[in-house]
Amino acid sequence: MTPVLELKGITKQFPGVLANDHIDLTLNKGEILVLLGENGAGKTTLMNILYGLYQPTEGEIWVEGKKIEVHSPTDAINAGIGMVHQHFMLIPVFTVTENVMLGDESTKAGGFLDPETAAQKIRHISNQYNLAVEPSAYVKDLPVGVQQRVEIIKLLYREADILIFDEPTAVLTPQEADELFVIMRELVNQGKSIIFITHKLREILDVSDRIMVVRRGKIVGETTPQEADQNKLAAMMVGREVQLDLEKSPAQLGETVLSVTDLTVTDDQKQITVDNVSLTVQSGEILGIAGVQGNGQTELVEAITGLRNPIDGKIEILGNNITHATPRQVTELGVAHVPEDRQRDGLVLSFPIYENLVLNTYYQEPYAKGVNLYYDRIYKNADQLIEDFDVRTPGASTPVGSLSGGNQQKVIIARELSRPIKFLVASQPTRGLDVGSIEYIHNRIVKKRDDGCAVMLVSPELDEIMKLSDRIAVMYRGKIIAVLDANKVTKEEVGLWMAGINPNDSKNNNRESANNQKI
Amino acid sequence: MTQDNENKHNFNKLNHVAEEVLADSTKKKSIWQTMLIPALAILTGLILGAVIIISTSEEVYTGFQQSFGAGLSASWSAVANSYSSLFKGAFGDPAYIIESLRSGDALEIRRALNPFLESLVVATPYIFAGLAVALGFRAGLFNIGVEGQLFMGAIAATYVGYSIKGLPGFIHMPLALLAGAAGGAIWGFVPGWLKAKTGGHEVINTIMMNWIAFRLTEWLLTGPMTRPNAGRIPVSPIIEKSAEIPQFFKAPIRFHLGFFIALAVAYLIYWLLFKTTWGFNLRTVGANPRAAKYAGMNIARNTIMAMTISGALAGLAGANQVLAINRSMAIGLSSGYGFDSIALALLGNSHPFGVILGALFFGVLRNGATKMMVTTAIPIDIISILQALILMFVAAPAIIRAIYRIRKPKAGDEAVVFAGSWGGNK
Amino acid sequence: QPAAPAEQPAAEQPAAEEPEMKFKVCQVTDTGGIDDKSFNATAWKGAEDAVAELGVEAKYLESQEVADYEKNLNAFIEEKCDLIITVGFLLGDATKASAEANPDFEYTIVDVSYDPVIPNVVGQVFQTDEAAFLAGYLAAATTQTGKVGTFGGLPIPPVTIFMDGFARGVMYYNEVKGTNVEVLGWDINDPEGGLFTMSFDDQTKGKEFGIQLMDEGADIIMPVAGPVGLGTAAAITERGSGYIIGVDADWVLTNPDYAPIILTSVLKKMDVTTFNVIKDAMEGNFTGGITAGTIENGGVDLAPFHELDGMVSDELKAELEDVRAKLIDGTITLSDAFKVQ
Amino acid sequence: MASTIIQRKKIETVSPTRKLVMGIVFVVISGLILLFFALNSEAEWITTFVMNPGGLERGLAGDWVLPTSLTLYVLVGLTLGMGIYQLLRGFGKQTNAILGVVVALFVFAFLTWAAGGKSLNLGGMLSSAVLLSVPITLGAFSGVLCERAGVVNIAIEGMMLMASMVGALVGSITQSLIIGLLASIAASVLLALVHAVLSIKYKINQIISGTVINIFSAGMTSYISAKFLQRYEYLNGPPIFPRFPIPLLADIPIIGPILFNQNIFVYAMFILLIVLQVALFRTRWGLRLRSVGEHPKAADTLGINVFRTRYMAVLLGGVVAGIGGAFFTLGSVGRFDEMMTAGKGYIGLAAMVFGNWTPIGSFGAGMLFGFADSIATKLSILGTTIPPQFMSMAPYITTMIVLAGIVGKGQMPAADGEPYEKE
Ligand SMILES: Nc1ncnc2c1ncn2[C@@H]1O[C@H](COP(=O)(O)OP(=O)(O)OP(=O)(O)O)[C@@H](O)[C@H]1O
Ligand SMILES: Nc1ncnc2c1ncn2[C@@H]1O[C@H](COP(=O)(O)OP(=O)(O)OP(=O)(O)O)[C@@H](O)[C@H]1O
Ligand SMILES: [Mg+2]
Ligand SMILES: [Mg+2]
Repeated sequence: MTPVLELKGITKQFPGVLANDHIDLTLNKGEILVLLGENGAGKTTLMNILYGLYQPTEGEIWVEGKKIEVHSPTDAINAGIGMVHQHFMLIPVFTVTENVMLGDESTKAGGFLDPETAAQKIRHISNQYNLAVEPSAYVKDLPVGVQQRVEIIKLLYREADILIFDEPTAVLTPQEADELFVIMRELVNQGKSIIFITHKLREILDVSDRIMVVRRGKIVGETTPQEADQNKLAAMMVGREVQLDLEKSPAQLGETVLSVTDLTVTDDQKQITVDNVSLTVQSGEILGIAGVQGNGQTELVEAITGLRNPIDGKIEILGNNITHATPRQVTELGVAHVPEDRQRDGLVLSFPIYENLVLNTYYQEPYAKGVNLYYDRIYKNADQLIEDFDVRTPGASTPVGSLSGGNQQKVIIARELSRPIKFLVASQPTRGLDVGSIEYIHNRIVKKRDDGCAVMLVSPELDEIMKLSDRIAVMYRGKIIAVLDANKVTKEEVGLWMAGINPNDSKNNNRESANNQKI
Repeated sequence: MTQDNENKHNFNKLNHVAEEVLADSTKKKSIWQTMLIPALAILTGLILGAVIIISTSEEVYTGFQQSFGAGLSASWSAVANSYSSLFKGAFGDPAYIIESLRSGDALEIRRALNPFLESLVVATPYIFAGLAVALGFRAGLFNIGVEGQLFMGAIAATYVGYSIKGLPGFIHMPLALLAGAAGGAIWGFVPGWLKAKTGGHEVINTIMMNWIAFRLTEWLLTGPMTRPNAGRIPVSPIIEKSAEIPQFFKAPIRFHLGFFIALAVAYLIYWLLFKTTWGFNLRTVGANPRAAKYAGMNIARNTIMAMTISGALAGLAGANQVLAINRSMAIGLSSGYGFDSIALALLGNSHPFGVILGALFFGVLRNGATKMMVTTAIPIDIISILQALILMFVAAPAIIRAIYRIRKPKAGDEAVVFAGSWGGNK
Repeated sequence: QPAAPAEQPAAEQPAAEEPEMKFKVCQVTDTGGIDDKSFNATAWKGAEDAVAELGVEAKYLESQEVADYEKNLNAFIEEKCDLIITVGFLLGDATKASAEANPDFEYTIVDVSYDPVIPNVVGQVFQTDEAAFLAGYLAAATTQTGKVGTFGGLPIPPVTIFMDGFARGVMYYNEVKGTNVEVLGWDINDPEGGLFTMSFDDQTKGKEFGIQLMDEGADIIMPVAGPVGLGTAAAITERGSGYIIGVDADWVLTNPDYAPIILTSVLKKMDVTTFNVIKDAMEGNFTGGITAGTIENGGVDLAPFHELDGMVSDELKAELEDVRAKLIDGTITLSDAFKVQ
Repeated sequence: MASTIIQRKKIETVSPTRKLVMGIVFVVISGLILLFFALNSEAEWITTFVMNPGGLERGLAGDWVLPTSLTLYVLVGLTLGMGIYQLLRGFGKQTNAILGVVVALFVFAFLTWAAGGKSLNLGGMLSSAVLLSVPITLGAFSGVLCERAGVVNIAIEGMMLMASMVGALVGSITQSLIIGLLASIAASVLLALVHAVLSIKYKINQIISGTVINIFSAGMTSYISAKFLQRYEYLNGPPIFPRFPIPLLADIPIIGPILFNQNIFVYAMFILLIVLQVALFRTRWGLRLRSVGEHPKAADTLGINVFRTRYMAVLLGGVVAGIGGAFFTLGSVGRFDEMMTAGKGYIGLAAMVFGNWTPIGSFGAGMLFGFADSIATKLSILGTTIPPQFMSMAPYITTMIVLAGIVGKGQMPAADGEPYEKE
């Protein structure tokens, strides 16, 4: 049987980066092929080539035994290829129907749009594959999970047979992910073939028929879920044995550093996204805030760090009421903040490293006196921190924008952790980083905790939360619905909590101690 | 990867040391590089300008009607005449200078040396106005309102210049200059405040403020500020002698202290932007307002401050013209400094020193154009065309690189164009 | 003039360098530019006439801003011009300064008179309201609707003097004939008011003003705003009724396209006075002071009616002659505010 | 799978302060009418509003003859009533519309008072307003086309200026209206192409690219004008598009003369208004164009050629700006003069922002500017005591106030001004 898809010798050279290096890949009809690889391995690049967004430097694409030229997404769509992108490709101010039919519109005579016909077709697809969505809703009003369904409907609407899912589970709860896997199975059963990209080891074993591992632009191995386990996959992916667990001593609890009482915060659209939340963090512990993205974590962090004004409630740090304090007042109390989006919030990409390293302390001694900045001291500081935090850069005056993601994050970590701090708020500190960088940053955070700093870690990555936290607070629809002892709770239970389900209700076991609502 | 990184790391360490040692030489290289594109842009602009001069010259067409050779030589002479008179008008005629020095006649010498000094005089308002736009760019703001701010600055300086009498010069002149700065500052403050508090586009608002300023000055000059006993001509009273910015030489040389004030202000702005916490604030807000907020900076205050100071600089441009040269305010104060200075700030990469170079260049161009118009009757508007072409090439270095086959520099080496997009970053 | 170094032989065109030194006349315009269809252009016409008739050489420099005035004057000093012409009240200060600094040069300035006179400057001033008075009388006699209109570019004396004279002419007609012709756009009792486009180049404004004045019933309009008035002419042509009165030059000659609607023009003969000053200077008869154009000496006047001559009855022509005589002998007096001498 | 649909609570949208402030604004306006106009008018004054623009024979209507002070007191009552209702109950979502009505009543009161004891040609004023709004509205349409596709275009001023010059030049040489108009459009499209190449291909900052074109156009048109147009009259005397009454429609009283007895530029404005509004929001073409301005990458993944779409939008914007530019010379005065667009392109941009990036909104804003302009002229003719300079400031100040948010924040295309990087 001819494979539905064959990639032969695909090579992609970016200026300075060989993203794909002679990649060969085959996809058979009715299978789910997983592409596994760490960040920057070249998975998205390969798929973008297949989908016509990038042109390969070398290589051929064969579909159903015929060589095809893919110069644009149109060519790919015509060849029956569809892709759910790593970052959603939806237009928020358009309706679901408009988003779905864009590029393949139903029209009446004269080019006038015919949304009714398209909506009809969408409803049909929704029913067939169990993808509930309202065609006339505006995408900006939909939660991410539903947005993802819209993305999938977009492919089915175009009758794609080869479906590419690029990290579709990043924004889903484990339960939602499981539901997605059911849908994927359903699709495969109906004759579609799927390439599924992820670097979450757990998912792979659940869903895949075959696994290909990509490292630094090359296919380095192929296996099946039957032959592999998590440790083996991790080793293939990184190219060495990895320590998936972290050595960590028990927490030495001290004074209460952060105390949040009945906090209510709204987002930019004036909708309540943090709803009557209370919690505390003590020195010497890491409180992990678990939850699917978009459940109010961002606004909670912003409120605590002074970036957003709460509408109700109270926040205290070391006994100081900072409910309506400015970011600077919060920083000066000894709070460090690793923001969730480093490029947007944490760095000025066009500035050199040395300026970024004093972004929030530039006005203090020794860097400044009055209005005068002492650049010699700022340089010296930069040299020191580049050394201490192993930032890989040609020099301190390199613009931060030309560093790799991991090194950009190290600049932030260096800036925040090098200060004498009492409280660290770390939001997704390892987002988009490879295993090496993750290890490094995790160690740094734990070290801070051991030095007596209070840490609040916000992450949608359950693994990260489980690995670092002493206590875990689960955030769901703006509320803290559970505070759990990290040593006594399983991943699955936290996953259920993240989906808003109380595992004790169904199992009715003796874990209520973990579920004491002391918050 | 780790292996690779290890090597890279060691190499980088070496590099770092080398960088420390050779800090100066690397800097020199990058200055060279930043100068290359503008230099080629100017060259290309002048070449295209020549094409326009040739293709709109009647002599060239009559030349080509006679014979191809006559056409070519007419083309050559059209361009050569234009640019050589441009040069003479801007820097002086070497033969005339020698002759005048030989004659020893003081007035002749002054006349011969005047062109170059006059270029500096013309450059002076460009320095102020260019700084105004550049400071805005650095703060992520697009100040198209320099023209109106300049008018308000001139009006305020004029008022202080003529209405206060009996002050000694060393008080009156600085006071009038300050008034000019204040006049412009108010006109910058309003759109700055609107931007900070309501998010109104500073681009639209500054354009609106320009029109309001023009109408307001017209009204003031025909009404409250009109020169007494002169009919209702839209001219203000002449400022007091004590308010004048002194000129250094006798007529016709108008070279004046304002030029050095402009240089000093440029240095001050450089210091503010790059050597103070205040400038750090402002640049951060301009480059990434979200990061600025994260770092505890007050975006609204910085936006307002930046627009106010930008307005003040523009106001100084107007005050300079009144106090040093015109000595009274009239309609027709500016030939469009506010708009030209946008081009200029970009040419100077929004750096105060770049602005000075750009202003000198514009001063030379515009001053030389007068001579060009006298000798060749080429309309002075050719200058705007040149400015536009040069700005285009500076802003799109890819075109220059394509023309001259220069290789693309490494990422990060390329000068970042400092300009906000529509309505800046919010 | 020092010869250029002979580095570019190709540049030396035979026509460029002439052996004999011509008398050099140099004009500095105000910011309106040489083509302002108004005083810059009219004065320049005087210079061009001198080129044609007297064989002088004429150059001009356009000023783009106030600071250019002095600079351009200096450029002409450097050019060693024999006579420097400046135009407009805005150049008043700069011309004075330049003339005082360069007593060996000769100047003439349009629309400005210095008191006390500067020995090397001839100020050309014009009692334009006298001619505009005639135009107002004519308009009042010709209107069908009983309303006439005027507007200016900016509320400045060289402009408002036209409007004031025009309005007084209409009032005089009313007085004599017992009619009630109305003037829109200028009230002789309110010299602070008046209708102005605030621009000497926005012709669409001129059209808009024309339309609105016609909508309010005016059928004869005198725009005093340089080329802006051509917008008004376009509006009148489009509507197909009504007439325009030109200013400064004879518009039938400068804008022949609009001849069918140009009733007359209020002439302010800057070209003639400029020409005369050039001639005097060339012949060595230059004396500083003031030359005033009046209805009496023909420096201001009403243009011929050209195509529309048939519209003006002989009777009316006689009345106009009578009014002219009364203006000359002082029976009719105009506003003191606009007295030029 | 419905488990993660997050139902968010909405905070009340119409803020009570806004309700209060608006109520006070209405009452204050009512007070102003009373104080400045009603109490300032003589009892026997009669205001006559002539409803026919001059020079027309079709669609004539009778004059409106109103007793001045009675009318004013009625207006005081109306506005006061609306203020009180707003304070007590509130108009809710209709508040902005009511604000518009109250301001309109204020303007009407002003006119009634200013024309007290005299007559005022209201029909002519409105007809003029329509004409004056043409270049502003066309400029705004050009902006809408470009910006909906994600390209900021502040070069509209320059494009209109160049178009008006070329229209005059070619129109004069050929003495043909159509060729002149086509030449105008071609010139503007050429500049649009430059803007497109610079901002789409070379990805330079779009405001800078626009500034380049504006400076270039100002220089080039003045240069050509000084060198040729002003020297040779035959190069600067194009014909003008005549008034063209639309059969039947032109005979409707009041509306006919104002809207349907104009020249083709006015009709072009109306046609473009309808065509653009429908095309942008009801057709495949418009959906694709808007998608490119909102999220170019998403459009790209669906096979829409982002670059081509943007080029097309900018070039079409050039066509519209070209028509707007031709209006100055071929549709209005039949002659080119330096800088004759006098900033209309910039005001067009303001109208576009004001009109929330929609054709219909831009048209409304353009009309407002035109109306402000024509009212200023009218009042100077009637001889009010307000200096004309202040009257001409009114639209600029209005724009600033509107942008400051009285009417609420607009919805700018999300990717407006951002170059699209394909790789
Ligand atoms: N447009 C581009 N220009 C230059 N380099 C690029 C570009 N896109 C990707 N790269 C580089 O190519 C490499 C592969 O990137 P790619 O996005 O394919 O990785 P990935 O495997 O999808 O990673 P992730 O898991 O983070 O999504 C990286 O080093 C990346 O920095
Ligand atoms: N879009 C891009 N355009 C140009 N260069 C890029 C782009 N993305 C990444 N790079 C460059 O490619 C290199 C690798 O980037 P990338 O972020 O993939 O690094 P990485 O291998 O993932 O490193 P780290 O582990 O530190 O994240 C860096 O030098 C970066 O500057
Ligand atoms: Mg990827
Ligand atoms: Mg990376």
